[in-house]
Amino acid sequence: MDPDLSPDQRLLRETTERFIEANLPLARLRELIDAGDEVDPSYRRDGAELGWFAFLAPESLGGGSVSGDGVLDAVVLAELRGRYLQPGAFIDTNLAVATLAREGSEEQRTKVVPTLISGEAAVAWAVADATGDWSGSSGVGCEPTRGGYRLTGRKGLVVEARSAQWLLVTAVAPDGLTQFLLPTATPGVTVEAMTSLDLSRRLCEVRFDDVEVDGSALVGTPGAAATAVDAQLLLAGVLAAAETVGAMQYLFDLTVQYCKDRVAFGRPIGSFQAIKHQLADTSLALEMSHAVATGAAREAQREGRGAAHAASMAKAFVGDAAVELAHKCWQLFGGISYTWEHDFHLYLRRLTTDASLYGSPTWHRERLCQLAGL
Amino acid sequence: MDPDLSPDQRLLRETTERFIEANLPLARLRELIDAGDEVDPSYRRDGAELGWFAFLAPESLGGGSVSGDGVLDAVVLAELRGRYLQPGAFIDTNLAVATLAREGSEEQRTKVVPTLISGEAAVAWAVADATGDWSGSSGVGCEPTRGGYRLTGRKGLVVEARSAQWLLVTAVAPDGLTQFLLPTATPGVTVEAMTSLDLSRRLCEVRFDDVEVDGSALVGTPGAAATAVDAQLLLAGVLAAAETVGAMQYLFDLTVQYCKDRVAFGRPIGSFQAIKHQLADTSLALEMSHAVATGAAREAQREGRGAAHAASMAKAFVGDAAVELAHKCWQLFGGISYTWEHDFHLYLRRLTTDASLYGSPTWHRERLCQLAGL
Amino acid sequence: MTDTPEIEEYRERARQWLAANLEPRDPGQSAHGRGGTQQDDEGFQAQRALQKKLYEAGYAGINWPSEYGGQGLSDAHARAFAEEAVRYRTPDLGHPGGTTYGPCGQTIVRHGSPEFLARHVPRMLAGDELFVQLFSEPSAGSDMAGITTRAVRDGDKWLITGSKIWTSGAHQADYGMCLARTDWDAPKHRGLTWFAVPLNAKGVTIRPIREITGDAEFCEEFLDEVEVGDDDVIGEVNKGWTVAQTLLLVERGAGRDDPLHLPTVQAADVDPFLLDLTRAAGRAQDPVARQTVARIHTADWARGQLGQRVTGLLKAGDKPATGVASYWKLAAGVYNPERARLVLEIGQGLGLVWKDGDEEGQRAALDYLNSRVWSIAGGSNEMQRNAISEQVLGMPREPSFDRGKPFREVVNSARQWFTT
Amino acid sequence: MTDTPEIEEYRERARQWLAANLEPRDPGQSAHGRGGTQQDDEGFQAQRALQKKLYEAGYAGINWPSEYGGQGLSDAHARAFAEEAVRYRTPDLGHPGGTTYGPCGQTIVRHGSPEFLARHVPRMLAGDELFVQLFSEPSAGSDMAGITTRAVRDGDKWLITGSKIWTSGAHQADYGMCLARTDWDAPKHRGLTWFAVPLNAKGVTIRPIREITGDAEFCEEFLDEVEVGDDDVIGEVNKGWTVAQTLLLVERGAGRDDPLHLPTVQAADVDPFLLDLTRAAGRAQDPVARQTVARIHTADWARGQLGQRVTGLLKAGDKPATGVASYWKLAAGVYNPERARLVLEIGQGLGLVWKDGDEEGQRAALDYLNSRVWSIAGGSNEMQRNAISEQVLGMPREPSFDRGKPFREVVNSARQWFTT
Repeated sequence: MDPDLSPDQRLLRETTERFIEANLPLARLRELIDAGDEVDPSYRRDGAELGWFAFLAPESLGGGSVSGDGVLDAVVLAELRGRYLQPGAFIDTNLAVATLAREGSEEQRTKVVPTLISGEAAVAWAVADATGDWSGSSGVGCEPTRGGYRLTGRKGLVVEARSAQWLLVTAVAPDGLTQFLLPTATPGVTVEAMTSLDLSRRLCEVRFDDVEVDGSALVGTPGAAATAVDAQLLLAGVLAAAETVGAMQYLFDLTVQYCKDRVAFGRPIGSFQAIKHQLADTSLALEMSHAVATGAAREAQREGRGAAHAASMAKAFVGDAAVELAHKCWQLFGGISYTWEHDFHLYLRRLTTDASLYGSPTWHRERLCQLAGL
Repeated sequence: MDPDLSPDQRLLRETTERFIEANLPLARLRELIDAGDEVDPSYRRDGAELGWFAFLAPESLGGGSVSGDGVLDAVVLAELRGRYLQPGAFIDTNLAVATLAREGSEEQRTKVVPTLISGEAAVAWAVADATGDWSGSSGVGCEPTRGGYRLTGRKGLVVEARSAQWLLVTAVAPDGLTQFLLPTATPGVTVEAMTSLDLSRRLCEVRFDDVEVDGSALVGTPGAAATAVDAQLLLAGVLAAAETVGAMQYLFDLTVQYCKDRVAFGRPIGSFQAIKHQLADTSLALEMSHAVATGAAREAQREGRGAAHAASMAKAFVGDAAVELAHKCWQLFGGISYTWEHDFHLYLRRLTTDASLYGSPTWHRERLCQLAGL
Repeated sequence: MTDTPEIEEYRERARQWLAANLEPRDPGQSAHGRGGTQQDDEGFQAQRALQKKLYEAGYAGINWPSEYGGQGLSDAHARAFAEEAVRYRTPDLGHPGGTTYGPCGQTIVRHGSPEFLARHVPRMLAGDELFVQLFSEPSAGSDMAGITTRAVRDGDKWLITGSKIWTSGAHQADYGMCLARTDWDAPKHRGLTWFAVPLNAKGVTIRPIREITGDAEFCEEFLDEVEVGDDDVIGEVNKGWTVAQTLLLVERGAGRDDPLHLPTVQAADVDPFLLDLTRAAGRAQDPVARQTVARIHTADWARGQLGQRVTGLLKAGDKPATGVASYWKLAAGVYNPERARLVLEIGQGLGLVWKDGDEEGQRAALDYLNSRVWSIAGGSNEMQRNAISEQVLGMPREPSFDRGKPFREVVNSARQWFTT
Repeated sequence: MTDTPEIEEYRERARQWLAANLEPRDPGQSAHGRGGTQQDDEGFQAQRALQKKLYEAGYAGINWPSEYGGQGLSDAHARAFAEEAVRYRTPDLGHPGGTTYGPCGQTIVRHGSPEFLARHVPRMLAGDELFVQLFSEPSAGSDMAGITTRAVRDGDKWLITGSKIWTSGAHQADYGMCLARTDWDAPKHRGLTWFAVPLNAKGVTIRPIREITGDAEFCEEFLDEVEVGDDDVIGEVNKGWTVAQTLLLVERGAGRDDPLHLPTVQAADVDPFLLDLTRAAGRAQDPVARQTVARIHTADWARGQLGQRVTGLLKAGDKPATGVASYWKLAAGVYNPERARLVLEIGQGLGLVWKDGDEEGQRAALDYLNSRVWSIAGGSNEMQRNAISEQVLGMPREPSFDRGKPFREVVNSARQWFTT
């Protein structure tokens, strides 16, 4: 957690934590997983009342932040959502709200955005191809037709598309990146929930079989979506890094406690120097992860010239640190980590998946070099 | 050391170790370093009497191995030479002997090779460019002239070229890789010894300013040297990995003893579990380094279909492990490692340089993928 | 190797008996394997019946002592029969069969009293009594002697209370070979005793453990004042650690060639799954992915080479064998998780998600979830590092805080580490 | 911050004095720095003379006690003078100056007897007596209290014998502030005493240490029955550890804002040397090298961000400050060597070899050789990990094998670790 949170942000955090503990704690999440169910839509609507989808929209559209710094507020939530492995299209809906508020059509701004802010509807961002390219420049192409556009291809790793009402699609048009907002139920669109290493969220494949849309589905100027996509990637990087850090902290706290409680050879295992040093190294990586997640959020908030760099660095650093932390904790838990009933594996699965979603560390490092002009 | 050495090889090892201890132990090497001197040519001639440059030549040319397995014998020597940080163009001369014996001209086979085997002359292989590409395909080009060839360009990281009488040059001709054997003193050739991180050897830059050579300098068929270059790279990889492992073992033994002797907080530092575990991890990496160096040598000896793969893997694995080992030992030695008079830094410098000479780990990994058809 | 005339004759008789009595096996079909645990009760009973058939014909326990129902023949006889039996469907008693004729049975034969052996071993060989180990406990993993399951004297009986874990196939077995603490005032290793506990006894509860992968291969057992007698003791009272050492030796593959099943990869043969995955991810020409592929293959090959080196070092014999063997184990414990991580990195999206039922698709994920078995089970990485450092490199042993002390005191003093 | 009228007046007087008495400094020219150690004797004497000029004018020891030659003024006065003096050439007494007016002087003022202070402090301020620390020993690094230099009673004198190391500028200094063991029957921390040792005394040998880079910045001192008196004791006999703690606090930058000088890198600004090197190595378009460049820049930036976070955590104050500060130190100790290695990897050939005299060319190599200073000096990585684990995460302390025992016994029993 950022030690510099404002009192308002601390309150937001406490309220949301109480909400999650009451509505979707880990025990309830496990029930959903075992039953193969998804969380009830009321969960999203009730979360929305706490402001979950409002922080990045202007007040004129019903949005507004707690602290005046919408990104930092969203980061507070993201960290908590990661901590408790919350499902749902939180990141995508928020970045869609930001993009639609900025450059959506009148209809999108005034009709769609309010339903997103209220939690009535959610958006999944179809941007990556199946092999983890998050630039938007592969997977789905679109060509102009008489009445609008035809979309063809498939996108992978679309987060929670099955429970979303809208898809924000980044497609390649002959003249460049173009974005569309279309209902998940559009004819020709098939959303398939994949089986996943991660059990806490649904990752989907979305197929577009000659999907015909008219011009009203366009977001922004055709062929000129690159700037919007950059902004979305930036937000996604910042929020995803914060979610990951939240989950890392929870898992680490659990592990530290275990090292104090577990006795072997007549001593708590946390008294063995080799274990202590593993914990210290992991703790350093975790503190640095907090630091870069916060640093990237601040850069994003102030829209500094290094904001995109910082988001990519945070996503890359945290992604690597998350998997490393999960493995260190795995080793320290020993045999108990192999049981389904212990929460460890839920975090291992989530953290490992987090590292790749919204761009793997490798992908973001390459992006950083491009941003830096190398 | 390979636990499976034959009695003959053990004898070779003992003899050579005694020779090195008598002629060029670390203390004497330090004197040379401080004085900026090079070892006397008699060192090479005396070493040659022990067979140092004979193992890879057929008996018809005055060569011959101890065990019947020339590569394995050369590896025994290489490991010892690494252990005692010996200077000199051991690897290059040996691989030149092998190439010349196989495809040299009559003159090269019968006039030059015997002087190499006797230690009268040495060869430095000019193959890499200044940025560490060891394929031979950059740095120096050659074009046919009326009387022979004209060589132009520069090669870097040429080991001990200043004390060598011959250069084996891998150059790019219009029709492919072409190799030449020419005297270091050829007009237009400039050998410059560089300052180096490594203090135990001279690494040189060799410039070719419109160097005119006639056809007698050719080694093998013009434009068709790729196979010979592959064979040289294979041998260089095997021997260089063995040299590195020898130096690793010496440094590690020194460190293990230090951890037993050094007392802090009332106990030998080797009794602290964190130190013990660092030593154990390093020991594993060292045993694996021995294992791959030996494995690659055996593949090379039997000319198996995986010989080139194994050489590249050994060079890559050992290169990474060497630098890691040097750093682990560095940390364990603590303050004393910062003194010039402690041998540690000589090994750090050599091991770090070893990792890049004859192809860095990265370079060899890419080569492995090419060999594997990826 | 050629048979002696005696073995040749034995082999010929076995061949005839097998042809007359067992069903032939299709080539490629597994004779043994993990099938046992997957069988329903009826199927498992049929396997027991098949074992009885072998026993009654004199083909069970061929090299076990004849006074306890074995045939008292040589290892060569046993090997000859096994070679012939490969082409037939032999009994598949799953994990309980493995432990009964492996670690449990072989340990019992060496340590059991004549009365115990006479009572149990013939029934083991006949398939009527299958034994599993009740050794590990939730609170005693790496510290194997630190178990707290207790056996308390009650008249001429013992009452056993505690819990055991990581038992394979307990629900199909008849007996648990169970380690319990019988003297709390003795040091850790000196107050332990082994018992044969009937698994259908009152007070025994067996619960399958759902694992990280979702499968349930292992069980957990709860013992609540389970009554056993003096004649159920295996070995001597309070000398159970000696018995345990035999068990561990057999379990760790004493005598086997390659106890850790390390891959021995040829230098030129990159794992095809790895190449396929790299191509499927569209990264065959990506230099970063190529580096990773090369790293993985190099480590795969290096581990095989390490195996050969360790074998050579063991033969040379100038360093303690358990320490040298730890290199193998530690390499598995370190490289398996690293490899699984790198494979996921290459796959990026692939390996994280797959279509339901696509077994190939989920392979990277399953390998990942299983990747720390060797880092933890059978002596964690930390234990191997201690062994290498102390036994091979000669560093001092870890200072001990439980040796020599009454175990009762050890348990209490562990709680004081945070108050002093 | 605006000055009070008193300070304003003081500042004005200082400004006039400076203009009249000191030479102006060219912009960009360093006023202080490591120049002292590089100066020849004559140059160094000139710097001492300059210090005396300041002292005589009342501008040395502005905020030091007036009874010992200081001016007895406030920190604000001292700061005002320093701010004005920035534009002039002030005395550069190199390392000995740094220790005399820093750790040694500040510790002496707090612990010295009035007689000791009266005798030495005015001379220190006048530049006549420069003090260096004689603390570290070849055999006592991380275990700072484990020193074995001994001071033995000889009539009313003390004879000091032992060796000290890692002293900067000892050959230019006048006194060593030297820690010695005066009671071998007391526990480690309780038998230590500080002495002021004249460095030109009989029995003192000063030898420069040639370092890994070939430079000689530090010295080693050998003391062979060096005679000092009771009035050379700093603080109390056998209570030297209390004094040492003050010294360490001052040395570790108590009160300074950024004691470790961690880089605070802007997210958009990649180290230009790194970019130049990558291009010079012809690897700007090599995806593998690009990954490495990105890793380095990410770590550079992340360490700056960590600095901000640690500052925040220290302000929040809910975890012990020394433990929290260890994050900073450990990050330096871990990332500096890693960074230096990665830079060499990018450069491949470059960084390993360069033309004689090409300073830019050897930068990667020199950075590499210096890269473990922070991993080892001032508390090794291992010490920082202990601190984080114990003080922040609440793990138990390392079991101690030397606390409470007579130090004589500690030294003996350390030898028994391999025999028990």
